[in-house]
Amino acid sequence: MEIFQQIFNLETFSSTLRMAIPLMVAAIGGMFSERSGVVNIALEGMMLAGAFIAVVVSYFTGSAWLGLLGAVFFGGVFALIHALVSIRYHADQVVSGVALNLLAAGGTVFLLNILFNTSGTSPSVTALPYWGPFKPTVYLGLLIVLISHYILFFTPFGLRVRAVGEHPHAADSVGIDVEKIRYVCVILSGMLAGFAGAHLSIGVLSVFREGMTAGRGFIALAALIFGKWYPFGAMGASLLFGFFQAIEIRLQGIEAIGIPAEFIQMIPYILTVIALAGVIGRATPPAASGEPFEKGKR
Amino acid sequence: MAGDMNSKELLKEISIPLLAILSSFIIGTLIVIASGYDPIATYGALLQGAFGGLNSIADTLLAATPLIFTGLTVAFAYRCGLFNIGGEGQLLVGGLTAAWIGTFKGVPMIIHLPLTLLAAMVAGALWVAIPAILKAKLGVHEVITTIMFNYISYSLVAYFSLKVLAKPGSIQTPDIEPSAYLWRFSNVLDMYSYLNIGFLIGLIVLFVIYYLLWKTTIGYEIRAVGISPDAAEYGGISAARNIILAMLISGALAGLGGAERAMGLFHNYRNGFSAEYGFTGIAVALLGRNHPLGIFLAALLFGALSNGQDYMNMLAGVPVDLVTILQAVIILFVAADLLFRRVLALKPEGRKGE
Amino acid sequence: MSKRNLIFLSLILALTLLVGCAGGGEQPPQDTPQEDGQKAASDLKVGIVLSSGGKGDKSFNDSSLRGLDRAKEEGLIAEYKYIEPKEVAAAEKGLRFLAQQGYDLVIGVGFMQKDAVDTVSKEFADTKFAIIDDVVDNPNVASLTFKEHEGSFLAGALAALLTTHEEIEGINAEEVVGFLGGMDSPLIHKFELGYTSGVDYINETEGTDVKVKINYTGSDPSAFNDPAKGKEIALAQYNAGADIIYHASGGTGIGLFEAAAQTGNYAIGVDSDQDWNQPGYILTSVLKKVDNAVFATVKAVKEGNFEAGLKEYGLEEKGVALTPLTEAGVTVKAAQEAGDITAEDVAKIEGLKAKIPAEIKDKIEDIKSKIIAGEIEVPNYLEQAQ
Amino acid sequence: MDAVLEMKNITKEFPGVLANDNVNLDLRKGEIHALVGENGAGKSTLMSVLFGIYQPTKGKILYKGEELRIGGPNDAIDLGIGMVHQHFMLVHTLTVAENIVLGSEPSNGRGRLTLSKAIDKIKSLSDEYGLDVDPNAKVKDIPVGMQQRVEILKALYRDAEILILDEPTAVLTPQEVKGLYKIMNTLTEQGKSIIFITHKLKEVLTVSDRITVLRKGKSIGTVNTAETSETELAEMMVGRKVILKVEKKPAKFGATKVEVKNLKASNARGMLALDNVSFEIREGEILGVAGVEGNGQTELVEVLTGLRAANSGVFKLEGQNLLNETARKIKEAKIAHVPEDRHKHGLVLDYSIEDNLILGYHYKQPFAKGLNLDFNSMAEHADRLIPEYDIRPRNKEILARSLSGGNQQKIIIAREFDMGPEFLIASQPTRGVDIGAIEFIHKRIIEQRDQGKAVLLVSAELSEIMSLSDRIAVMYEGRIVDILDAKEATEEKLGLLMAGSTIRSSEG
Repeated sequence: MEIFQQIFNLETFSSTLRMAIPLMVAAIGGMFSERSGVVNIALEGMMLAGAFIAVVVSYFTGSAWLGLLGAVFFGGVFALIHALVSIRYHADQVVSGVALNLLAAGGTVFLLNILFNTSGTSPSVTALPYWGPFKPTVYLGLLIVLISHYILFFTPFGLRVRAVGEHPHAADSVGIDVEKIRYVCVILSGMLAGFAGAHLSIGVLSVFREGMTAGRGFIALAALIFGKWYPFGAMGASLLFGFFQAIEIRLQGIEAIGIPAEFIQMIPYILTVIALAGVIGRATPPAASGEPFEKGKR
Repeated sequence: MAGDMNSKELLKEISIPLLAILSSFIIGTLIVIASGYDPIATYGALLQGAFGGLNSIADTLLAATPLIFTGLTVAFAYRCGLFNIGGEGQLLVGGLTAAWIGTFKGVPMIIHLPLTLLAAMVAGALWVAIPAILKAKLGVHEVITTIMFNYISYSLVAYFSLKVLAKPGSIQTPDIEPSAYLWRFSNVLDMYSYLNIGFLIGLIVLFVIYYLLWKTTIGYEIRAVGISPDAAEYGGISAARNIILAMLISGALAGLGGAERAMGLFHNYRNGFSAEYGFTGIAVALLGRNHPLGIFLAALLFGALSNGQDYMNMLAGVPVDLVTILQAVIILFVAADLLFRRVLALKPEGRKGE
Repeated sequence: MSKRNLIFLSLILALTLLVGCAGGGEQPPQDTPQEDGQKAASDLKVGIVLSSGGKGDKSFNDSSLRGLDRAKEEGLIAEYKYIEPKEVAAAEKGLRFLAQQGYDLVIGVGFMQKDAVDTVSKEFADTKFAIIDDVVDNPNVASLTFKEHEGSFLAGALAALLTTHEEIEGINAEEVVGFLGGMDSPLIHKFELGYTSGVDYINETEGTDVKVKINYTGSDPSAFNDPAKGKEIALAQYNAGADIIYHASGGTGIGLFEAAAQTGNYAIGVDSDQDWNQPGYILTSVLKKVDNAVFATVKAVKEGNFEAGLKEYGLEEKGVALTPLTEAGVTVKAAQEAGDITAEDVAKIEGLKAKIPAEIKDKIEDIKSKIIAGEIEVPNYLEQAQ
Repeated sequence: MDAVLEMKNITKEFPGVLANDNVNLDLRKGEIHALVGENGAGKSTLMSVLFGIYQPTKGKILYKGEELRIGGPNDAIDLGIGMVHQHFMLVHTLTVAENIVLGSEPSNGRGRLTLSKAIDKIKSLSDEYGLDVDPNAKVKDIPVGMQQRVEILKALYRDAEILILDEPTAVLTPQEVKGLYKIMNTLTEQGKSIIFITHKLKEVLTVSDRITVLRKGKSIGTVNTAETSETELAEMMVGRKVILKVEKKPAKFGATKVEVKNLKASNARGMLALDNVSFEIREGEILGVAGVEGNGQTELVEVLTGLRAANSGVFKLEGQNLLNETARKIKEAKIAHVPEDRHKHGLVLDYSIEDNLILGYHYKQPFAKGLNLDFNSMAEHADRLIPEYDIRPRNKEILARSLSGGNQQKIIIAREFDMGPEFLIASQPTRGVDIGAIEFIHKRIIEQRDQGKAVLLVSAELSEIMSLSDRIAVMYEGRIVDILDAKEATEEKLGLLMAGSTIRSSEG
């Protein structure tokens, strides 16, 4: 019983929420991208870039809010590369994603060297202030989920996004600019991933550390799939994965449980594979995701 | 090598990667200048590190060796219409397996060496088996599942290497037995490099894969499935069977890459075992146009870059991450080859449709 | 070329410039010498190959470099060269490069370089080598290791003593302290065992029942680079009743300090003086005086009395130590002089130290001298494991 | 002349292809104007130009006498031009109403999508034109005929004055076709104008007012429907006299060769697609299978060729049980298969002609020795078949992708016929093939029959079925509703059967 209380208490749930937020927001970003038909495995890199820019802007301006804005803005700029390469130049979207992850990993450390003359950790910067028990990014992150759901299902833009990702030629035939919708969505995904990165670097913490996203972009991708490309689905999956991370910490050292931490760390990935295999209701991606759109071809 | 390619097409094929490499180096130069370094010294050091002497050249080949395997990993699956992005995990699992089997004592080399190589291949193949089966039987997209398996492997390999196999007080597994060593060239040549016959195995595998893909019925079937699974089914070729086969071979190649690191370079499994070879393999395959010859050249290029980067850092003081940036930009340019095709007014590659 | 193609290229170029301008006119990026071969033959040439965290890790890489800086200041050497390898295999290349370039003393930082130092030192019998944190048994290698367990023991004793002092703000009723490890690996277990032994010692001598919460961040090197998770772990431990957490987790520990500041609890730093990371929340840091060891080695080479073999730096040798419990340490003061931190911050640091009851400070001194005298035997995880 | 729309001297050139060459078309208010031509005659290109998807290389478009430039689908829609594509442009996961409003979504002042008014408008339009569409249903859940009406509604919702219908009857039963005609007439009565694209001459003669014929990118002429005939149109389309009859000798039937009994199978979505299908084919007999597409023909062929598993039933060739055998085993039993979709099946488009000529036989003698391909015998094989089946160009190294449809089909015919089949399954063997190749293919099929082989011919072209078959089976909703002797079959009879109205069911 005591063990139970150690694992499940209020703090566990606020910890879950804090850990889930970056996954959630990045997953929502991925959702916009994939719903419009562009696979985005560069969430990790976009988050990392966002985390870095947030710290840099906060360092030079002294304002964490500007840091957050900078991360969102630069996340969008960074995603624009993915958009150009994969939408305009019909590149393989997975390859482009791999390249962007590499670019973010190399670029941030290179710039750490150039800007701060260090390889590992940036100087401490002004972080976002607390609003009650949490940082603003937590509330904003939850708000983003709500707004995204509204946009996707209750606005003309959302309808167009869903149409473009399922059947771009149908959208094209009624005069929708497929490429424009995709550009907007991919850039949006970068902005949201940038936000998620900023949450880590100047929300949870106040520094940038080399590789500090530590695979969260890929867990976000898993959450997106596990949530079947729905905003609330992604939110639920993120909370679930965040919860696993929270209890993994709490299970450590409780001898009675005896599960090595490594095996708990695998759970989100295994669950995602199971979800894809259809054991708990098949996860089916938008029909046209991954396919470059070529006008006139079908 | 490719019989069905005339010289004009060949020129077109190689012009895009060359342009991509050139453009990337131009961008690299701009970065170097803007960061306040001397580009001539930078690239000079890079070149010296990569090719300045027997030892450097051997080190470049050593760095290229795992990329040959992981490049083939990606390319072989790609020829069957699959994107195996899990080469990293397969290499780690294969490498750990080789490092474990290699420690078996008292086995004569003639058995031990091939057994260890084989075990690594089997491990790599097994690690991709679930994504392969899910793809073949349920159509689950292999990109996501192989990414997920990468992350599963990181935890699993960490657990087994550190908590099960590692020698006490150490974060590496015990050294393998000499009977499982891949023979090193430094045994007869006066150099430091750990270049070993793993490189030659790589060359042989390049040829074997080429032969398999273009000269045998297995390759005929795998490529047919890659181009058109429906047409293949029509022709009595089981798409599911070939997808699984191609994925298993692909995973085995990655496992072999891990074996070379364990048996030739490190003689054990340790932290930092793979310098993201699996991901660089994607770039190598892409740049090499998924053709064994192209992969060989691309692996040499990336090997030279990753070998030369240390000298670039040591001599010119430029952070090694510049090379990571260069690699990313090369991939972006090769992937966005339409850019160059438009600039050069070449016709785009026929994809699907009419 | 169409307009949009141009946009693509210019975007890439713009990013390039962004990368560049950001660094553009600032200080010359590296303070290492270019190889010009013009130096006087008598000049001692020292080179060092850092561990993977690189320069600016606020940990033992920086500490090693501080040792070399000191050697420079004191005129032992004119310059030194440092190398940051990215891959495991690159360290050996760096060591060999330095040896080939005729460096007199080549230092490898970190136990990951054990094999590399072993190999290269055999190749260059006339060059002197040093390895930090591991042992290489060659006639031209000095092995500089540290008794981290002794320092950690003191940290454990301090934490266990302090956690019972409820009257101090930030100390709760529960007798629980915490340990945050980075990668789940033997070296970190050495810190952990030293720390828990210190707690056990206090429990025995004082009759208390202090418990230790132990967490590791992960099982691969990225566990040293995940401050976000570090913070969550720390918050979880504080929530579970811990009020003082000691860490050995590299960059992940930054998260611990932020958690301490957020909850108003306390942390203990590691390797370097981390007291000023979150002024007023870090009680002390377990120093690993790599700088001293490096400096001493350089000095020995310069003076011609370099000795190969194992040199263990413990409390006795001042190779490990706590930062002062009474005032800000030298590093903090230096940082204040350099303008990195304000006088206010220093006041906070010293204010916290003033809260530690004098009797505890005395007990720590006492334990320290007992360890040095051999009256207290601190268990070494690595020796136990082997 | 009350022309709403005139396209004058439209020329559209793609790299290496002149798709439209000085084409003229004028559309009057309230008329149904048919645009006919063979595949590749340039009908789709012309309509894409009209719809703003392509810009013409030369020529101009006048709308109500005013010259203008149609820059994209939006411009066309704004002008009141609506297009119903052959492959419906509907997003299956969305509802009917969402599909209809897509691209011109109604919203309240604060950016919220408001469908209620749109749904009212859709309902009233649906009533006005007798379209009978449920705006709240998801597209994936409604039948094909209704999907087409959704497409028409999409145009009407945008106040289209001109409707382009691209091959609208291909997916419909004869009865549904009649319903469509009625809708088309209602539309024109209300003052809408319709461009009706097809290659089926009978339909054209039934429903249109005027007809424009395209051939090889050129407009051959425009005629009044009342003043023309099928033969004249066919000549205009093809450019020479067309023999619509196929020469064939009287049949000499032998023993029963193929036996299919109580075959049941599901389609890709798991629904029953074959329901107790039974038939026999004798030596020297062609059994034609007629039916509207999507009534189980595809699944039948797939089951018989090993591409789809049957749930139950019997399939025997010369007594050998072949049900649910692999495609390879079935090929080994000497069953040849000309697939309905040569791009999807039949050919590996990025393989050379030479490689394609061994597809399915690549693994055994003489093309393989062990695991190795035997390049010499592959070359010999190709060098023999290419002239024999008149595959152009005569270069075995060329990729199948770069060949014309007719020549691609000849690769398949060559490969499948050359293996000496006992049972030939030909599905839509002449779809998208030019007239010359059609004659060639028909001759080859008859040749097989005359050699005493069994032939199963599936085709959507009733004329093809009627001229080639000895007996005709009609499929409807997965069942064979009746098997007629070809001599007794008339188009009317077949049409009724294709709509599912058997004598039995009309009784019941």
